[in-house]
Amino acid sequence: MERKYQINLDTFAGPLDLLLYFIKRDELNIYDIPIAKITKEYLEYLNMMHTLDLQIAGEFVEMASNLMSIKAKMLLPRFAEADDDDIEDPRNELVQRLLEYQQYKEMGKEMKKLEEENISYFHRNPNLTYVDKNIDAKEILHKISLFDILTAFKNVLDKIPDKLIPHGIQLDNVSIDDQTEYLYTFFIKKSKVNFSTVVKTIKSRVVLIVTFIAILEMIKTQQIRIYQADLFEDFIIEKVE
Amino acid sequence: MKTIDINAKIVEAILVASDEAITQGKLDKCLDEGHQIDLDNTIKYLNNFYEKADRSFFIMKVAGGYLLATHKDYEKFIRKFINRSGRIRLSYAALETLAIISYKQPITHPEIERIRGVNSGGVISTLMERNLVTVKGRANSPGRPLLYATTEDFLKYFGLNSSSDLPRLKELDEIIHGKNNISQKTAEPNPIREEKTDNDQ
Amino acid sequence: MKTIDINAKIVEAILVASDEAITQGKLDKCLDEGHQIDLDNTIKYLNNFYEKADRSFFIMKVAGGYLLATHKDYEKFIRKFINRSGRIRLSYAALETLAIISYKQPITHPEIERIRGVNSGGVISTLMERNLVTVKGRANSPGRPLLYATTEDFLKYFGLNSSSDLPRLKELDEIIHGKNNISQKTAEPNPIREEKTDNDQ
Repeated sequence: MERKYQINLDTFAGPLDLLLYFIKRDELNIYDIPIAKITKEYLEYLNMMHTLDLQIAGEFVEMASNLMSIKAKMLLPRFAEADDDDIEDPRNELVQRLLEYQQYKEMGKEMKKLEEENISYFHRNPNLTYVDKNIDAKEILHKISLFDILTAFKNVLDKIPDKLIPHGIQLDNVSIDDQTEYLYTFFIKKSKVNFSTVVKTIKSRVVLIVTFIAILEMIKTQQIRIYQADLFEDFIIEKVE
Repeated sequence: MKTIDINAKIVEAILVASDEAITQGKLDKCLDEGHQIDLDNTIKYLNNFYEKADRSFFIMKVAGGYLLATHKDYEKFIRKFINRSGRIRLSYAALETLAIISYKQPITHPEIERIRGVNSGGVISTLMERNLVTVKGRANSPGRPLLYATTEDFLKYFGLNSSSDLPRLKELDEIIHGKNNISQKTAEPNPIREEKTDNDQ
Repeated sequence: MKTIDINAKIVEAILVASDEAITQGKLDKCLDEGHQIDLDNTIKYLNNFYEKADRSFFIMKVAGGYLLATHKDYEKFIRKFINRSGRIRLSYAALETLAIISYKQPITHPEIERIRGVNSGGVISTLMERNLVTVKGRANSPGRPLLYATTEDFLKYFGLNSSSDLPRLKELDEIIHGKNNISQKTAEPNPIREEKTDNDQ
């Protein structure tokens, strides 16, 4: 073999990249690839990788069989003799893929230049702690990707043993915390709510009592205050800002 | 205007480019052997310059060192700008809770806390305030705790029709471990191509 | 030194306080009725001042607007400060994958792999970790695969004003004749992207 492989073995991003290398090095016509020649070179390369005990990715092997199949088709007399335009050249699909891939590879090189030009600049990175309550979902989500959410979920799951993932029934599920939570739901849109509104939907006595304790607790911790517009009027619960 | 001291410019550049407060110790680590900068003096020098030049920012001393900050007068504009551009980030606790609610909805508060292992009331109400999470009825379990779910806004933002369109854990695995979506016919494990820095081509 | 214009100070304050590029539109929304600031002129004025005052930073036009950035001279110090001593450049594999995503976005993982002809999970996850690429919904095709797109950090990283400033995808003709001098046949029209014409890098 006169071919000297002065190539970094790990340089190729994939089989298409490797084929483009052969085409370029040997100055082959990409529209008329000598398939036997290139298949041979390709297989030699894989062999060499194998000899050197390098792992060969599945795609490289897949491409080898693809090349051999094209080569076989090219040998069929039907193709060799036909001038007919409607018999498709078995190489076409590969050529199209190579050309498309080549375009992005070239663009990647252009981007490398941009990266070089810009790598030394650092943009302002402020330490921000401003928080405004009146912003909507869209404005927060702007900085979060679904990937972040999924990753966060996975991290949570990773922290707990499977068996501990709860499902279902608890004996007594209502706590002061729950009802504090429940009260807060009224404060999403408004800062005030009538006591009667809060208790209207509560059917269970236990829940009612716990809700009441929660209100007292919240007054004590100054999360809310309570007042009456007039004697015997409904209580108004107001969130303390 | 005179050329400013190179040391002051180094400190200034770090202040601009990093969100972490600068301290003498951290500064020392950035400098070559023998190169010394007195941070406190440099800060004084810079602040003096900013004041004389009537800039809208100054260097603030915070718990962990020095940070670039803007004067109070501009707070109004900045707030508006930041809110518009969505610079407000969720805390990690909030993100985690949001993730649990997204994937397990509808879910009760106690259940969320059992998964997270910590009290989550504050976080849930933050998420509700932000309109990311909403109450979707009550569970049938005793006490009938509230059920939380993500809002329409949340799904709409990510272009999802329903919460079942969320990425699946399996897909995360595929992304992280580079498992192939293309059929992998051959048995050879695929070495994940890692970032090589710079080679020819 | 003379007192600087209040409008310039407002813009400067926003530049200092935000990592999001400022645009005329975004600025307008921060101002009261009747208050107008010509952003481009103000930026010129500020940049002129920073240059004369020999500051270590300037205002860069990027990602559709303006951002504060440090001059190249301070890279070494900043890198050390933010603890990224080595310049972590993207590999060619990552760059070519980014090229595909930026031109075809939103695009699925299998489609990326079809073009590259190689497993791309590792590369995509690196790009996501560096926040250059993000998930944007799902395709309606069978299996509803996730769709990937580039981020604003992507624009910042490459110093691009918008994704239309990306290097043009070269005509096949050009690649073949220009680079490889291999082919005689005229290249077929490029089926991948028609509308890119401006090449200004």
